[in-house]
Amino acid sequence: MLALSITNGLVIGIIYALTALGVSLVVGIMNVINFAHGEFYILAGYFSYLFAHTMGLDPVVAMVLSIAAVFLIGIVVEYTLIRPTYGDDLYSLILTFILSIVMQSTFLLVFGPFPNKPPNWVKGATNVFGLFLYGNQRLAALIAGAAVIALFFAMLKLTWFGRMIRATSQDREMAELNGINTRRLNMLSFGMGCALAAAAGVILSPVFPVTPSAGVPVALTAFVCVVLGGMGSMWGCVAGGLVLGLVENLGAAFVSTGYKHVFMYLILILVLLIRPSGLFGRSET
Amino acid sequence: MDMRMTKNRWLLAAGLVAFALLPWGLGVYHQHIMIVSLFYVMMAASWNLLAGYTGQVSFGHAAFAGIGAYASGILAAKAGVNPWVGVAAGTLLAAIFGFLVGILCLKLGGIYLSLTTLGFSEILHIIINNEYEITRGTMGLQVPGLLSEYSKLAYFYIFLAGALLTLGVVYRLIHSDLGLNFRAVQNDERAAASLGVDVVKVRVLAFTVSSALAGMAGALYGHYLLLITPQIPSLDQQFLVLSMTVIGGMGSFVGPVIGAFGLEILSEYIRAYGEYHVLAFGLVALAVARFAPRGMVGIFRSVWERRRQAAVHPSLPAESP
Amino acid sequence: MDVALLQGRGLSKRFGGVQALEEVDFEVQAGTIVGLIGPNGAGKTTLFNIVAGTFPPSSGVVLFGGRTITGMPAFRICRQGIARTFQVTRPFGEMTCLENVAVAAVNRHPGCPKEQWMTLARESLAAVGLEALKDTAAKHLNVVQKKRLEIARSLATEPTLLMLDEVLGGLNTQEIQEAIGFIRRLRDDRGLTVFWIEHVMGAIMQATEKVIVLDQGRVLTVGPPREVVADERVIHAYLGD
Amino acid sequence: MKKRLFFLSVMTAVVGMALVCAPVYAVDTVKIGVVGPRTGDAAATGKAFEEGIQLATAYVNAKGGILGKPLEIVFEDTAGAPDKAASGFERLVTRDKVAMVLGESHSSSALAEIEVANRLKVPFVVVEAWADPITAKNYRYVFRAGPSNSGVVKDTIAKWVVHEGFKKAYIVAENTDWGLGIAEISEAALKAAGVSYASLVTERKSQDHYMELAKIKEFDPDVVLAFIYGTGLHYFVAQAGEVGLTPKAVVLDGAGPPSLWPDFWTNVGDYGNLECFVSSMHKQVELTPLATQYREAYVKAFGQAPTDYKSRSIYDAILIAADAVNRAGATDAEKVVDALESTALLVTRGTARFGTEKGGPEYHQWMPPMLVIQWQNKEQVVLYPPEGATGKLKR
Repeated sequence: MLALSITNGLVIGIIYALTALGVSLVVGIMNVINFAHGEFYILAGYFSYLFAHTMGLDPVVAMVLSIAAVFLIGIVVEYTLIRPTYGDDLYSLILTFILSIVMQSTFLLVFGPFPNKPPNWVKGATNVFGLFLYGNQRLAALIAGAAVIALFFAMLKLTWFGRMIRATSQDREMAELNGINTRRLNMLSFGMGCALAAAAGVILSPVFPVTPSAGVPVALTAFVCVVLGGMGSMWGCVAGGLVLGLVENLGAAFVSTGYKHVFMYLILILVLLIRPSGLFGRSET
Repeated sequence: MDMRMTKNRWLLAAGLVAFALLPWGLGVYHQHIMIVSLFYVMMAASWNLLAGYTGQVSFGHAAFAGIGAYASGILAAKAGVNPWVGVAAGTLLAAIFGFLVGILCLKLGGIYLSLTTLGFSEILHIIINNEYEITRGTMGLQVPGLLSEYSKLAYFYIFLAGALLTLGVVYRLIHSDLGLNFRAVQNDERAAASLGVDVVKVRVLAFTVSSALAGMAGALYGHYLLLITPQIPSLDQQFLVLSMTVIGGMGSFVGPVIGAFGLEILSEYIRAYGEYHVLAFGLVALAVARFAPRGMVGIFRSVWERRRQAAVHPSLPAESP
Repeated sequence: MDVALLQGRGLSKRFGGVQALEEVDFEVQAGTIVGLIGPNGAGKTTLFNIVAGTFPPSSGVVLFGGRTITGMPAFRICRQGIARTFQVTRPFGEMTCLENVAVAAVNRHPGCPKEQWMTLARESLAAVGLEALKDTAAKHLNVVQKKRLEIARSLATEPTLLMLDEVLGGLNTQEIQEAIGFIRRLRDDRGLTVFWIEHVMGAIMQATEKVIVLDQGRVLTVGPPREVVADERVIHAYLGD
Repeated sequence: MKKRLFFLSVMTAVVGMALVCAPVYAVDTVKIGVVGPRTGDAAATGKAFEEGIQLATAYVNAKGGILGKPLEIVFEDTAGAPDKAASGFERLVTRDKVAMVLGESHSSSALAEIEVANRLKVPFVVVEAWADPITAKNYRYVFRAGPSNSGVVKDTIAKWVVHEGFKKAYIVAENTDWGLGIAEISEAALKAAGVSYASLVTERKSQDHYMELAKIKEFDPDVVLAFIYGTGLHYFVAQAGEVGLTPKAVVLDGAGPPSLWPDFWTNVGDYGNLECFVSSMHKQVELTPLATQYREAYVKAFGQAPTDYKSRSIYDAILIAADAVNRAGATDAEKVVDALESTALLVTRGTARFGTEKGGPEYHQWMPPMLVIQWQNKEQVVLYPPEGATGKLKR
């Protein structure tokens, strides 16, 4: 039981981290919380279903296409909705919240209330260390999730775009003084944030099929990860994801299955009380 | 100026009397719509106090209504407490929770409030579902009415009183010294702090009052529906309240009133289109928030101002909301 | 002699990897006008922000009237009697000029009758010559008017120490003279102490009794304006090599 | 400008009032209301109801309608939310002036609606809301032509568990009133039958059931009674297969329809094989000629065999309602209730008769027979009751 809950905690944690990275990126660069983050995740799941299942494309091609499509949609959303509100946190919160409801009801109209599931990449289950059976698709999701996270960090470290992101999330004014075009950076990072949500969506939808309203818990967990890890801190948010995954699964295994999701909020409240800047956040601006 | 003031006052009084007499000429169905609209007036006006006047977005306003409703409902249904006492207790409990959530996250700034209230509303949902022996979960808690005899007309007046009380509290607050502080914090919190405004205190106060008003609205609503369900503290409900305020006009006194009546009555008509109606609301709210962030009131006002500027008098007296 | 009204001891501030202030000591004597100058990025505004409580110093203390105010929140420091203006003005755009000033006045006299603080607000607005615009929304003002509004707001907090951050920017020669006269009168008539960041050197020369020069986060020199301007290190810091 | 603004607002008010007061110029019909979720998580049920309504209206009107007038159904959305359900119900009565109301698939909504029905004195026939108190409250105007929790557990699930000779059972309940309520009844029934059992509660919104499944596996049951409605069941079945709980243990879907939803097989893959579920419909088990007639009409109208049995449940209810009003000779509520009490009508699921003995949930209740069906290579095989069985349990 312990081994299973730790393994499952890590798998779920990596997935949480992947979802939360997009939120963290957008918060760090634009100081905007995207309440529709979960809906972009779901959107990617639907795209992937549409491309792979309905149009019969190869699952990998379908996944890449879905991420690209969501990236473009993210850029359009930034351009039309977020940009005009820039500097007014209040309106970006309200706009993305309304956007999330609009997207949910659109999903319901287009795809109906039933869950939609892109095809599995692999079948069956593996006996892990001779201790327990574990779904192969989940193991595949773990590997894919970890790979995307690694790729993202490599991009942060190695590319020009990554350096701009790190500079801007450290000190916006300095970055502007140094001639970084923050407008274009905002647009790209918002698109990137959505693309990260999409990556999580396409990786996870074969495990957890998407429904119109399934994005809400996804986004909530991502927000908790981000606050837990410290707003804008990328490593913090990965750590936050892992902590959440473990806490939830250990809690479900040894305390209560019905209150599984309350544990994460309890941790959140504790962190806010004791260390408001998050586990890995910088303590002041 | 004074003449106009008194004239306005008379007009307001006459309008109120006319409104108060309206349900006598309406059937049961339309009386119901009026009552629900008045509930939303309470919700939207109190949410507006927070979002429109101090610039913080709470996504837990419906949750606080839920706290009020469940507290009052459980007291009445399980302990036999008089529903009116229950309403008072529900209001108080919502205020206490508002205060605690406020001091937990308001010193950290606006985004934290939005996230924490969202989490708060989620926790509340899980608790309501899990503690079904007390709350009856999604089945809903059957509660007694406020009066021994069920009468739509009586409920209309109770809700009218509740709405007037809410609007009165909001009006008093924004027209007091505190109102100045509220607006200063919304405009520029750093400048406000440099002028001696205790930003955290102002926010916690606004959040506490706003939560208490939501608690009262929720408690009254529960005793009107006679059934308290997790629908009261749901995100859908939150969305509706937010849309009403945004479409009516955030940061204006009458905006939420217009929004609440407008959307509730509209939703009765487009109900037939079922699934399209949430989408339609969402799109309208999105368009308004994007292109007319001051809502319907803002649109009317800019038309009004343009007309005045075209008129002979160039001076522009301050518009009081 | 008397203890300085405002004192900083060993103030340091570090942002991430940048050392904005390092071991800064300074004094502002009561009833004087003290200038704070230095090239761009010298840490002048950072020092103001620390005194005003926008953020705490990484180390060091600030004393006001002999008592420590280090790390106090901004609103409490204001209530101690320190008022400041912002380099980039921060008016409450959606509120009228009178309301802008009233915010300051009402927090100076909490719980007092409206008449009392409204009078204070009106007087403060009149002192900077904005009474005609009292009902105009602050966002409609031009830059110079916004700076005046900020001073009016500061005065309405009835401060003992007024901290001005580049209030002369955008004024012509005649207006600068008027402004200097105005600031001197604040000191002479109201007994205010003024701590003043300014780039217009002429004004500093004319109005101040003492000048503190910052460069790269450190105090370069302190002294009467004439001596300071003649100091080679100061010329060097401003003009470079 | 001001004039135009004034004119505009007056126009709005006038149009608004006109809409409010507009008399309905329509053919003289007998109106019956239907309540059900057309939006929200259970919108699938609304779709099933719509199909049933279409077929039943055609059937009734082909036979001459009600009281010589055509039948008209007004379908009100509840969104699956009790408060919307209650106000929707009230709207049907006060605005549309319906003679009676049928439908509902959420116990929570039904419990809110029966209060309104009782207050407004309108006959209400509940179709697919299973909570016992709906009829146990013994309201004069409330009937149920469909299963109740205790009926399904006592008559079908518990008997089936004994019939198959299962020794150990595990009960998994979603944390809703329905899940927790039916789990409680099941525990009592299993205890009475001498079957050893354990149970746990799972969160309805949860997508990940690994930890719950690990606990269940430790108990090593023969059968898992899963009271999870909707998508959650699909996740549960798929993950039960992944962790190797099935096929050693058999999973019974206690809610029924989720196992019949179109995407069941895409979601659960091969792990859906050998899953069992409770249903009232199976194409080879047609207890009455009307059932066959219904299926043929369905295929004709929609081009495929019916999947969700809830379309047939509402169909039956409409037939029962039409029959009662015709026998009452008027739409008067008291007469209709009396007529309903003496119903003995052959519908698709058997002969509908409402209990009249007060005191328990059997009052005003007709419990249609339910089947336990197992998916065997994507074919539905009826396991229980024995008289309708088309095959044997496979493990």
